[in-house]
Amino acid sequence: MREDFYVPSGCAVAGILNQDGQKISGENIIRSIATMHERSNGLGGGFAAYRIYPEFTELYAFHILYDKKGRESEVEDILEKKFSIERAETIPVRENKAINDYPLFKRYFLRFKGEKYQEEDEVVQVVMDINSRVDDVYVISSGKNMGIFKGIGYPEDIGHFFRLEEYEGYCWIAHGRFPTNSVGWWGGAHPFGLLSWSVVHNGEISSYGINRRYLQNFGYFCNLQTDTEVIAYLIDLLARKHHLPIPYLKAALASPFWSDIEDMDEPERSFYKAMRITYGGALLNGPFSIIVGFEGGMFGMVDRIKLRPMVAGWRGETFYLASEECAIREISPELDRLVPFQGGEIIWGKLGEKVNYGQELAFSRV
Amino acid sequence: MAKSLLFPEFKVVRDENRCIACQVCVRQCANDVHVYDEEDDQVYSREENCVGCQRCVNLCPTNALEVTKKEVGMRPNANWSINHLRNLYKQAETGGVLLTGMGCSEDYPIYWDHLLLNASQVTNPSIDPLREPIEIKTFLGKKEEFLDIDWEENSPVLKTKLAPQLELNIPVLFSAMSYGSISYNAFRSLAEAAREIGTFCNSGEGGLHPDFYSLGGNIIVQVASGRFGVHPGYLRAAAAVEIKIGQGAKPGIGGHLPGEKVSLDVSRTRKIPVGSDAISPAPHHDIYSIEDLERLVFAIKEATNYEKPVSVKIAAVHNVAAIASGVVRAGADIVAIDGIRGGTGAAPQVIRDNVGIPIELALAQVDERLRREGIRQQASLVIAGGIRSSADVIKAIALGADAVYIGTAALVALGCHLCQKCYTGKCNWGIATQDPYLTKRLNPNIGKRRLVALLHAWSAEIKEMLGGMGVNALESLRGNREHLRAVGLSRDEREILGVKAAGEGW
Amino acid sequence: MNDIETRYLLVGFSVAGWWCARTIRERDRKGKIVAITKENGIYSPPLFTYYLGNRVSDIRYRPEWIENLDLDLIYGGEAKTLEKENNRLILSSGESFVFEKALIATGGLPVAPPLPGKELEGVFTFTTPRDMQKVSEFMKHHRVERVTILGGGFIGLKTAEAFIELGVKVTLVELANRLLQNMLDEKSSYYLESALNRAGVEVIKEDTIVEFQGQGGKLTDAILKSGEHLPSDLAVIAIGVRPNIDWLRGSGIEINRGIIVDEFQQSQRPDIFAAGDIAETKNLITGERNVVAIWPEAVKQGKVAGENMTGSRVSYPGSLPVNTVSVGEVALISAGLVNPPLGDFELLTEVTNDSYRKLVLKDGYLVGMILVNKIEKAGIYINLIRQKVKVDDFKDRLLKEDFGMISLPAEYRKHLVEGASIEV
Amino acid sequence: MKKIHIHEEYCIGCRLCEINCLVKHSRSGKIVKAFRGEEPRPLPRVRVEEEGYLSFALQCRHCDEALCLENCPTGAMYRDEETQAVLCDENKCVGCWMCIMSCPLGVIKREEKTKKVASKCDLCRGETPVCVKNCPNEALTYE
Repeated sequence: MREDFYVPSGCAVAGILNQDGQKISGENIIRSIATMHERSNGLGGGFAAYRIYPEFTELYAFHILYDKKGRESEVEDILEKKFSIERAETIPVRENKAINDYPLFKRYFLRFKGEKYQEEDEVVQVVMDINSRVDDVYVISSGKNMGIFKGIGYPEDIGHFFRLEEYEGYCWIAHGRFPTNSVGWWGGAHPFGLLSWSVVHNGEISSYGINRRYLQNFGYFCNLQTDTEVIAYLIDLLARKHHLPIPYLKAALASPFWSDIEDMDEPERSFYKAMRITYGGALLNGPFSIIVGFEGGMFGMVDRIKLRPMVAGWRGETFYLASEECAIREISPELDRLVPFQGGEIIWGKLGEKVNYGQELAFSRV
Repeated sequence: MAKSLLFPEFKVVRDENRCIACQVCVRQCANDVHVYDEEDDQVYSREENCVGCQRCVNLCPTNALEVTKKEVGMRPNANWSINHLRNLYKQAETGGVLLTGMGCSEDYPIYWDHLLLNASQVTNPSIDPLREPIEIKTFLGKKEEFLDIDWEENSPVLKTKLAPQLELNIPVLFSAMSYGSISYNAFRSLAEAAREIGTFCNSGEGGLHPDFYSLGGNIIVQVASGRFGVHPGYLRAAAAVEIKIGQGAKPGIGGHLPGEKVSLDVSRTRKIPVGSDAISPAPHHDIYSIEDLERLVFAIKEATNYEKPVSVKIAAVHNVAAIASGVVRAGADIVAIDGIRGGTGAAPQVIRDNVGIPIELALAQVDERLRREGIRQQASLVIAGGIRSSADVIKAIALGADAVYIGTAALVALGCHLCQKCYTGKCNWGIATQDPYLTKRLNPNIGKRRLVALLHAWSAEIKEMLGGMGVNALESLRGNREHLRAVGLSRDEREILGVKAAGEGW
Repeated sequence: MNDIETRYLLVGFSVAGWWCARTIRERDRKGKIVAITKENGIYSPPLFTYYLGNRVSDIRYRPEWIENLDLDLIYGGEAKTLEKENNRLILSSGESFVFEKALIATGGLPVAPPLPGKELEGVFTFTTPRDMQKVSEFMKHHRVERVTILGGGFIGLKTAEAFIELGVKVTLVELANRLLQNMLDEKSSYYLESALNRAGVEVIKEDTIVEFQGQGGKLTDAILKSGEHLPSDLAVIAIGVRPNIDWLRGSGIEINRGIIVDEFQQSQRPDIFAAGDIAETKNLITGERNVVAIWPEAVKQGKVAGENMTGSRVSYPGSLPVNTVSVGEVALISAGLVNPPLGDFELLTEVTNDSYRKLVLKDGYLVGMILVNKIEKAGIYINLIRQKVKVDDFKDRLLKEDFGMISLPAEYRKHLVEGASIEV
Repeated sequence: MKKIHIHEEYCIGCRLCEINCLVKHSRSGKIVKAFRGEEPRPLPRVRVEEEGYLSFALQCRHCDEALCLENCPTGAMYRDEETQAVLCDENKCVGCWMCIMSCPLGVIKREEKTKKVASKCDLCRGETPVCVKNCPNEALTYE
């Protein structure tokens, strides 16, 4: 049943990034996403937090969801092929009346012991193995010094359930879900993660079928049957493996129209033309606005003709993204700047860089 | 001489109250069906000659004519159909292989008609092509896995040299139809329409008439087993080169252009003597294996300085997926697959109607196989064989095709009435003939206009359907079988097509 | 009286003058044109017989166009003297004109031999509107049942045509042994003659009228050389016309049968041109100089003269005699050399019981033609003659039923069909 | 001035131009009637010429320098002001056949009985000529 699971969502998204690296309590992001309560329906909420495990910065923090108990050993055998498990623990939760029936969440702090030169590919491989080979078990986050917390319920309830007010990170992204075609399930909630990527997504990817088959060419297999998953993998493929700088992800994921490309000057024209010819299968179609977190920053992107809402705001060194302005004003009533997204636009912020207010698209490496 | 047992296939009904004996029908029928009797000032019919091409019906100024199927008053027999009987009589008289034209007309399942498209509701807005751009531009050719880009500038600079691409404004090309099998005017109509629309036509194995070199930028030239009219200039004149291995209408069979169709011009174009039959061998006698194919592919790439995509056209046969994979690995930039309903100017009827598999199944299998092998990027997939409408086109794209070839559909736009007599060279519509009296009947200005109109209509419909699915770029539908659902198909067929049953959600 | 000055002076204003004026106006919108005619209007001579035969009621030529031509028209003016030294013309009325360029197109005069009794009432010539008026006046006041026409030439036949229409008994007297000997061969003359007979015309050949007799000054009989008496209520002397050139003696203009002009219709006095029935031109085929007094040549010559008077240089290819006559239901058209002298001429003929066609070829070119009844393609043949198109390659098709444009050389055909105009 | 252009390479020799011209200039204007009812059968003013596989429809070219008009002694032949067509005024025509004699294309026909010019293309008096309108292959165009 779960294999045929696909959840196009309405949803709310929000994100906070302090570009100076100041820690922010989870309480803020919970308040922010909670203001958009109406955009979710209690069938899913989740969060991704960065640099929340300062004592394990060198280790991979795997958050693993056990929908059925008693699969630990099977999973740990797979883990130990590539890692030494430095620490394994159940993720502390606090039951509340909204959330009382829930699966087991464990987190493992892992030291990689495989081939260094292809470390990340091997980590990805482990994630793919567990997700595809072990029934009812899912790696929900697999990056260093970050973690994803998600489940069935309104995001604020999920947040408190995972006691996020007790965590501090310089970057948070959150998701409140409104699944339309099916009951939510814990694994299907957002964010989706791979390595340190985390993605929350409001929308429906009508190109899902081809994006998924396109990814097969590169060894990505989608088991969670959701469009958010393909977004995460596409970003990993383009940004990590093909070294595409964040600002230029749009050249593939939300590429300009041919007519706009024709109007460009060289060398842009041949760049965008070649990108579109080459990455046709990676083009994300249909309505979406997404927020992507990663080690070192955060960006938001909307589809080519902006069929879903998203705004970006700045206050001092803090960069905000949300489906609705209110979610930002809730935690930062005063803003230096607030801009709505244009179709196909990417707005990003990076740790250690001064805020760009979404203005220039000057190249810089991730 | 023994009386023939053949019965007329068609009935010519002439309304005497309307007939004015103007003899337009007499003058227009190349089969001498209509005869004018001066004495009675009346026109009579020889029905046995009628092929049902409807030319006379179309031109009769008083609508006095009707050509209908002639009922044969024999006891109905489920096993011994009229067609079987007719063929038996014919063969008992001629002792020969029965020839025919056009594509398979047997009643095999047409999977396009069992595939339904998706549309957006609520959760995902459909897009209005009148207000938002919907893009159907298509590039054919090998695609890179990733690009080498110089990021050091303040704007990225592309370093990878892309493999040669064909740029199409609509994912529809005109199938290989040689000058010889079709008339000069028919070919001109296709070539000029291709140029105006921004797509391509295909020379077939007939060489390229000097007049068409100027249109070479929109022509794919074929290298077939007969090698007719193949020379370096021919290859260089074209936008791409296609090696023809097989044809859906006659897999495993060579080509045969009857001498009657080899006029002076045709002979010049094909570089063969006037009036001599043009016979293409069944196989290329320099291709007995996949590695031989690779040789030819690269020989052509060398000859064209690696500036033109090389396509390889094969017929859809049982093992097509594996064969296609081999073709891709042999270096083809484009794989063209022609299904059992693919057309022809002349083929043995028994082959046309009994050999090969439907293109839908072949396409689904080839696309899936290439993806599983991770080589789908390395070649574009163009399919042919019985594409009848924009719906067929978009379904083919969703199944995984990059573009489709249309042959019969284009000829119908030019006036073809599917009489299946192409091989006689007596096409009353001036399409499949070289008889100067008949070829005049196709005015290429009209032909071009009609083809342009047809493809214009199709691209509008394709955009409507895409918009309905909430997709504003064709590449997002290509191979996206989530947008297809099957009705009335067995589980096996659905699995082969890789399409869920109608009613199943995501 | 002081001179009237004009840029263009047209002396005589029938068809040649008319088309000359029109051509001048196309080239020169402003230049003053004075046109002088001795008539009191502008007439179309071929209509006289049709008027007589009640086929038309108006004999004026394209009156609707006259004002567009913007002319100073002088009616009833008779040219008397053209000064030898100056470009000055004087009328018998004494009016005088000084011109830059002049066209002389005073046409022809009927040839009227000094026959006894020709002054009798009822004896006419038939070339001018006045003749026509007189005849029809006469017809109004007298019963005319028997008409005798002297001359089986073109005018004679046209006149006969008219009287036939009126249902009058016509006798035609021709000195030669056949009718229209210049424009027909024997066979076609025969067709014509039998058509006339069928129409009730009596044709007397190899004879002529030597005297007219009458009572009380009115015609009663025409007496033939053979002695035969032809009772006649009316007689027409129609043995031809000659160029009206007498008044030009002493003008220094070179005259032979008519005014001698070069291919530009220019007399040897450079400012003076001539066209129509008075001009002596080269024959298109034979190259002989003669006066071809027919409408189509008058138009062409008038136009060529007009062109050249306005300073362009357009030449006249040469005259081609063409004629058409119809009697009853028989229609004849002839052109060019129809009775070739012995020598290397090739004749193509087709004879049926109601039609006759004859083409004359020389060195592969068409030089003459006679059509009886099947006349639709006359224009094609005549144009082949005019344009000197070699017909050798398709001469076997010339007389075929389906002969037409399609039988002609492609370039020539397409030039005719698509070409903006057919050059004259 | 708009002219009828002849594209012989596309003429298919069907003669629909003749048929439609005949009907257009018939008394009834109805095709079956024109062919079966009207005596004498009206004449088409366009003629299809054929030789081998070559064929084309030919009708009056309405020449700029129209010899038929120049040589018409009665003024029956005239040029229509707005269509620029060369037309024949039947009331003025006396049947002298000067026009037939002058037409280098031989496209003027005569009516023996009434001694009038019987058929001469009138460009359908301004509307798109029916020979053009009904040519199935655009071998005749009007531009």
